[in-house]
Amino acid sequence: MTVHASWYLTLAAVLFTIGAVGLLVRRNVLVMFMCVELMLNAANLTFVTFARELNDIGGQVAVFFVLVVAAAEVVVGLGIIVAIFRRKVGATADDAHILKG
Amino acid sequence: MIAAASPIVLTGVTESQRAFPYLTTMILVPVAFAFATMLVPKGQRWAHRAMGLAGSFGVLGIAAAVLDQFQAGDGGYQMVSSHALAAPIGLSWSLGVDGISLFLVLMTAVLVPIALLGATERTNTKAFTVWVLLLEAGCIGSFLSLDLLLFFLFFETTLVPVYFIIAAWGHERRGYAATKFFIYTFAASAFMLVGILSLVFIHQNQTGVTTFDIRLLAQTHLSGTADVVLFLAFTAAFAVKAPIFPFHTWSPDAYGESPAAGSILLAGVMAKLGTYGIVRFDLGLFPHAVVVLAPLLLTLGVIGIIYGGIVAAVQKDLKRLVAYSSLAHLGFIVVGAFALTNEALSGAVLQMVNHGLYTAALFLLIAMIYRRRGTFAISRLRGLQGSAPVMAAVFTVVMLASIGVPGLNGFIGEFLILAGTFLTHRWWAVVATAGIILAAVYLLWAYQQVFHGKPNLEDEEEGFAEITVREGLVLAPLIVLIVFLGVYPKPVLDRITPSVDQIVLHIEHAAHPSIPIEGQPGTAALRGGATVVVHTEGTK
Amino acid sequence: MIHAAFLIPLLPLAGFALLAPLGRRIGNPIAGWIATFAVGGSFIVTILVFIGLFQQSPAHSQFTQSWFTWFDVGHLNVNAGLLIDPLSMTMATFITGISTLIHLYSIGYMEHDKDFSRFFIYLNLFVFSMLMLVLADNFVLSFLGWEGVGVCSYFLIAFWFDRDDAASAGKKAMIFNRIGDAGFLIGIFLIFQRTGSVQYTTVFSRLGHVGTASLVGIALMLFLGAVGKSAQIPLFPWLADAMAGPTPVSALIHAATMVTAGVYLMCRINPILHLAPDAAHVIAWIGVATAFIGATSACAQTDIKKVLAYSTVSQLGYMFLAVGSGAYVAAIFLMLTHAFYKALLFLGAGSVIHAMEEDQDIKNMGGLAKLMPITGLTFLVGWLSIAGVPPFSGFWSKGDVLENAWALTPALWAIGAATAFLTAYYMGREYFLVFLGERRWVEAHPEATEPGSAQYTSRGVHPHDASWKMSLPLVVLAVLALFGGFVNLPFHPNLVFLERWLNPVVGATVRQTHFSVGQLWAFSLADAGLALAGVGVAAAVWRRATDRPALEPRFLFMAWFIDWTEDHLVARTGSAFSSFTSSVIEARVVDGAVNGVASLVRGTGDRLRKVQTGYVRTYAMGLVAGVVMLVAYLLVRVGS
Amino acid sequence: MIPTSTVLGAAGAHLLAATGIAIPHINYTTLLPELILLGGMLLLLGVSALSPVRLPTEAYASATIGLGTASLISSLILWRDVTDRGPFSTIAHSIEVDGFAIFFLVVVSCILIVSPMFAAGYLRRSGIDGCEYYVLALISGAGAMFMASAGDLILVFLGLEILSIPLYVMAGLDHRREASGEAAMKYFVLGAFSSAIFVYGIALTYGATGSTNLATIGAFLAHNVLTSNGVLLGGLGLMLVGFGFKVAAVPFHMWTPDVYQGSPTAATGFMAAMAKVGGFAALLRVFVSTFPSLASSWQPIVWVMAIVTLVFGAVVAIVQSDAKRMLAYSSVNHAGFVLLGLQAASARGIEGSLYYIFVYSFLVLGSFAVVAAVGGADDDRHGIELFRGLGRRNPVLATMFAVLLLAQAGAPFTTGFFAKLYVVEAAVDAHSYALAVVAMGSAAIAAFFYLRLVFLMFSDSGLPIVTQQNLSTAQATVSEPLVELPGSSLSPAYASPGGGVATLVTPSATAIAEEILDTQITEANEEAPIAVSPWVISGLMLCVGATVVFGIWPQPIVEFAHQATLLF
Repeated sequence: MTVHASWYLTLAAVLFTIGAVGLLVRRNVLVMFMCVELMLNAANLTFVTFARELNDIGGQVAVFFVLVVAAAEVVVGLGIIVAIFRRKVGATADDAHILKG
Repeated sequence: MIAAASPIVLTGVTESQRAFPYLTTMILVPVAFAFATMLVPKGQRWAHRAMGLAGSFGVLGIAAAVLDQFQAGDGGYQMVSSHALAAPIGLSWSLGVDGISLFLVLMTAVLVPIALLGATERTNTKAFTVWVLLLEAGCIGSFLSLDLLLFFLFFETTLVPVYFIIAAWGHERRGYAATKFFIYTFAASAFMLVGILSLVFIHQNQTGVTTFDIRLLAQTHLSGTADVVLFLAFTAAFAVKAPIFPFHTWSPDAYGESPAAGSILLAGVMAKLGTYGIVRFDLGLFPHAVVVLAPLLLTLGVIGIIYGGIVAAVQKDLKRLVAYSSLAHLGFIVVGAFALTNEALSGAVLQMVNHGLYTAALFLLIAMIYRRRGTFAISRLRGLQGSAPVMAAVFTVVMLASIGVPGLNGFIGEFLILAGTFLTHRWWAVVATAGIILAAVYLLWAYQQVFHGKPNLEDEEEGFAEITVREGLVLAPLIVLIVFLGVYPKPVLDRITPSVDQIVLHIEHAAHPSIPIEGQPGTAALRGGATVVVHTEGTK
Repeated sequence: MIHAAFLIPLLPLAGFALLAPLGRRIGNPIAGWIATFAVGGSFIVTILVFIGLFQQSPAHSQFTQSWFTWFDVGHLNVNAGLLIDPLSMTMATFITGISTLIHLYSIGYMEHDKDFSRFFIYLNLFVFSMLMLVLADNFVLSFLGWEGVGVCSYFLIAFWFDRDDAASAGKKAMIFNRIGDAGFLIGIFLIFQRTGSVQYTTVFSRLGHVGTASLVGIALMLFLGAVGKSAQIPLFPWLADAMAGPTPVSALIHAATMVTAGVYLMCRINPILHLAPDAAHVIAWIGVATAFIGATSACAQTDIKKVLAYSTVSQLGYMFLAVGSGAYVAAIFLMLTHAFYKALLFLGAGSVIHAMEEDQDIKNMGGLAKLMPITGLTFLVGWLSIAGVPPFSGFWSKGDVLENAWALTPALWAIGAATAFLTAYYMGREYFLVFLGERRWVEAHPEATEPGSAQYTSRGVHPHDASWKMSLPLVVLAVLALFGGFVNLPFHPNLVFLERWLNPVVGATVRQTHFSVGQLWAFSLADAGLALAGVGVAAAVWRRATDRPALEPRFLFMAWFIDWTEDHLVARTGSAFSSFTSSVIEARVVDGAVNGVASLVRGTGDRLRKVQTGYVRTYAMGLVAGVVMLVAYLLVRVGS
Repeated sequence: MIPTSTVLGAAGAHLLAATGIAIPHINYTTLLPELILLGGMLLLLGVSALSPVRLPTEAYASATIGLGTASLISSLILWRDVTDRGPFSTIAHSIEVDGFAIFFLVVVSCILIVSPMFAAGYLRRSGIDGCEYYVLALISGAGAMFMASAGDLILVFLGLEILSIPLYVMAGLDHRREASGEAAMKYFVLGAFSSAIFVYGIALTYGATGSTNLATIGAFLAHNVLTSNGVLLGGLGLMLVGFGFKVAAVPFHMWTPDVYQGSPTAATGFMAAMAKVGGFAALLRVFVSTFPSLASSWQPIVWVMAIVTLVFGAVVAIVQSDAKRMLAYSSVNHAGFVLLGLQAASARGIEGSLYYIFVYSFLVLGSFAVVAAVGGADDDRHGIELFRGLGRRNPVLATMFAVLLLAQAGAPFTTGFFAKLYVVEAAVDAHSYALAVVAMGSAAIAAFFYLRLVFLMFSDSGLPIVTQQNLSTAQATVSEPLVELPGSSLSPAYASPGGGVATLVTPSATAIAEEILDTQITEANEEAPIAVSPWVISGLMLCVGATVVFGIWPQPIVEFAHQATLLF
């Protein structure tokens, strides 16, 4: 039995969904951010799969860009999260809701 | 497909041969003076007032020149001038004056200086003067625009000055009144904007020409529904602005809360933007819809006449009373506009001017009373005629003009409107005629409450100052005009009727293409069996 | 000569224009004299024009004098111009004449009034309007005069504006008139629609093309105007209240001139009435009914002027009876004589009131004849001529009317005759109560005679005849009332001057009554008999007594409760309705809708902002929800 | 035709064999604006790091303004080239140099010129006057430029991130304030989330069309009919979500009010302008120029989105009591208007959107600058009640704010009017009448809260009402500020602080203490005139000037937008 491309795509979709759901259900900002990373990687997987399908290098190149961007986001994100933690240890995303309405 | 963007073609409107651009100047002069006034340092009241008066009198001068240059008997637009402002949008600065706009412009030019002179505002005259001048520019611009978009631009412009005049110098509930006025009219004109644009694109699809020029748009062929929908879209804006029942509820608040000058310009000039729009655009652009929907508008007008009278009869506040009486008078104008006969339409146009004059005078007098007693409450005023007979006499004259007593200007307009309406829409005319009874009821009642009887004791020693010379001079031109237009309106009507005939012809031709364009207008089937010397009995 | 006609209305206008700004400065009594001379001048001009017209042959006795185009739109061409013909000149003559007398009288009557000059400003303006009404050559200009006299009567009734009853009466008069005016206007519109003109001559020449239905409509609409102006049923109550005005006003406006405008208008449109007999019948019946109701009401009044007011209503009813029965000459004839004796009676009443220090209750008078000989005597003449006692003027004119009524239907004659009897009776009642019998008032002490001072009235009064300014008009009018009837004597065709004179105007349409001499004598005897009977009864009843409750029922005192009914049915319900409209429909519905929309938007905003909980996951959820909906939609599209 | 990517692939394979990696030819002059910003950014960083003395924030501000001007000039030069030679692209078609892109380059440059003027004073007040703000601004400016000129979805994504990440930081710049941190956190988490969705959308699109290059995709769609375009539409939808998030279109707007309110006000103005500019640039280019063939699919979505955005923004803004939050919602409403242009999917629509964005940038920058000025030293006073009497305390500021607000309301003879007119014109042209009517209706609703602010600024500001009693009241208020002003809805304590003081001993002392504190603030606020630095004034001058001048004489900008669209 051969592993069909659609399997990868499906896997990617599942990963993406997991990430999205995780971001919705988790409270810890770090974990939420990890979920975002998961979604980004789902996108990467999709890219790669399609690149192979189309036998086109563009998709694989895209993955690098996405990874770079992800890295950049990590840097900034961690900085922000740290700033929040410094004010309140173990803060969760729900602790921040003074802005509303 | 982006590249296929169609460049906007400007309509080749003929540049007028006239050397001096009177109309453009008439709009720019008040603006210039407004900006000049801004430069005058604060605190110098006399300087601000002087600037304001200079500007408004300048406009009056130009208006007089326009009247002088105006060729009576020519129903078309005169002194036309037009330049592109924003080509891609299609906006162009094209102005022109005809018999319909001429006297509205003149009236504006007359009322603004009077409003400035009669203004009681002691505070921040600088801003006040600026706003009034800008308002004047806006109104005159609306009357003179031949470009729908330009008209809309000016039409909307007027909101801002009025908003500030009410909000800053108004009475207790000024915030509410100003906001209500602004939002209500602003929302209504939203429909007109969409209507304008739709009309332009329909015209564009037919001719490939993108223009807002009403002279070209008037030739657009509209399907029945489109015609009606666009008509309603336009009318929505005008109905609120005028106001026409039942879109009037902003007006009692706005008239009541705004300062004297504000009320004068609101009722005297701004209201005419609505009725003018009806005559110029509704009748000019949507002849079919007009014929179809005339009964609806006539009914609203008649309701306005009766309703305004009924409600005015129980007002406790002089200004609100005048507001509701204006509703009634504007009802007459609407009726005249949609009767679609030369008599009625000419009467309507004339009545716009008349109403402007006597309403302004009424508001001035009320402001004078207010200055002395600090109240508009009818119940707190009594027996003023004893101590101020001259003011009472002037008030009487104005009141009679507004009741429509012959010999004063109010009568001519109402008579023409009713007589003309009777020809085509008998029963509406009959009900409207009953409205003149109500006018007598509420105005005489108010007059009796305020001027007749014995003054209350506490007012007795307070006394009531007679009208001063300055106040008299402010009122004099209005009174003179009221009497003159009542006794000899012919010169005015001679200039109004040619333009009116064109509109009526336009509508008749659209309604019954069989009718040849030439020939005395107004004799057509629109009048039913009502032509001159009917040789057939048309009573049934 | 005739071309001077434009001066007739212009002189009073000039007087008005002069006094309006300067009257206060000119002051008392010069202002009064100026006004009087203005009107007197116009009287003289009228006479001259009259003579000028008289010399024309009857065929050419109609002139129009066009001044300028008032307004001309479409087919509506309205001139400012005069129509000089026997009818209008007859009216102009007696209007200017009587006005002159009453101006003169007023100089005396108003001499103590602080607003002396204002009074004459109004009077002059009134005369101008009245003359415009009768002289105008088209309906619209007549309407100008029509409304003008209405406005002036408003001014003059409410002349003493600090008196609430006067102010209200003025307003009431104006509004009642206004109702009629609406009818007048509609009539004009109908005329314009059917004939394409408002010029009297043109309109009448085009009547052939107009259907009967329209003509009836026109006639009735114009008659509605007349009903308002001439105080016919149901619009007469204002006239009684109008007595709150100064007495000269009552004499001039509410007896002699303005109230007869309706009759003039009906005579003016005689060609239309001629073609619309149904309308004529309506007019006749309304007229006779008004005559009867007015007369009966007059029987129970206690205010010296109210009696005269209702009597005026009744007499005007007679005139419409005449018009309705096609006897235009008789109508004009009665109008003339009535103008004489009613003005006389009012002026007499005026000097009585003057003498009684503004007390108008006839129950408090009595025995004045000896103290006020001139007034008493002239009042007597007035009474007898209104009663129709031969040979006083009333006898001839009223007889004329009744004959024509009989010619239409005897029923009308019967009611008219009854009214004639009542007329003699109630005027007799008034005369006896005022001038004869014992004195029911307190004699003032001669030392306290400063006019206007408080004790003056409290101490009582000392009746006396007034100055010559007030007496002269009485005498002149008395003479006219006595011999006025001779302008139209029935016995011989050569004696009916008025009829011959008016022939060019009404000849074509006037009803020709062919009574034998015997019948004429019978009518005359009947009239005389009724009149004398009335006098006799009055004498029998009121010679001694001052109070006869049985004969003064409240029902009649309240004038058949017509005013009361109208007040409750129309006025009160009307005001209730308008306060309801203003407080409920306007405030809650119309404005409520507007504010409702505003608060709806605000409420929506308040609800929507709850979505912004401030929790990141809510926002993320919103995002995801958006994604889901979007993708779902797209997939559906793909599927389809 | 052969997809470019395959060409590249082939070329790549060949060159790999020969020399190594294929370097597509790069025309650096066409990248000048971006390069200027990025280079200048590095320069600033270096200087601030190496300079022995702590440079004043004005120095950085002027540097940024200089850089902005430079990029503006270079953009205009590019404009000349494009008008001469027509649009072209570089770096293997991943950078499009056309009128459309340059229009946005100009707008971005303008924002970069104006915003430092507002920032400088503010940053010093809040003690965050390093080079950070300017550096971040320059980076995200560059990002916006990339988004505008991106010819490749990957580049769009990169631009988006380059634009966004600095904004996250900016939101949290004022680390001492809790709100700022929260704003940053929310913005970041949601931003990251949305870009993940976005990039997944790109992936799907790539899969469906076989390329990420817009031109290629366009050509591909033009020449092939997809049997089942589910994947493509899915990708399209997800990209729309990403853009929708950036431009704050409902329902992807939810971060906007919180972030706008929490961020330092100077940053708020900048991000409100910049994020929308970048987002709409890419949105318009991708959807209108690349996926016109699918318009029938995405137009309805945008239609709904526009209506919801218009209404939600206007309606919720009405009930806001915080000026920043209100402006945030109003900016949502503005986004709805721009969407009108997109929904029309026509040349006129693009013109309208361009013009609107241009106008909007100035309006929003100016408005938030005023809010910052009124906000006071600690930037925490944004209740609309605090604007009462601004007309007296600083007439110039109040007048300018009034102009900006009225322009946002769409008052005539301001750019705001023509902006609304332009997009509505486009909508009507596209026969979406309902949309046009709703848009104008929402404008009317929006007018309410703009006017309320205007009215507050000029009410009770030494303009006594003419009646006697009010006259006395007004005088009283001048002399004795503890009298309830007519119509003023201040706390009861304000009406009678004496009572408040008396009840200090009661259990709820703290609350009342706060009330009185609030009272004193308000009193101070009632009387104290507001000083504004010349920097801010000149910045406002620019904004208001642009608003009024181009409002009276719209021709140049309108023409610019028109040409820009023609040169697409």
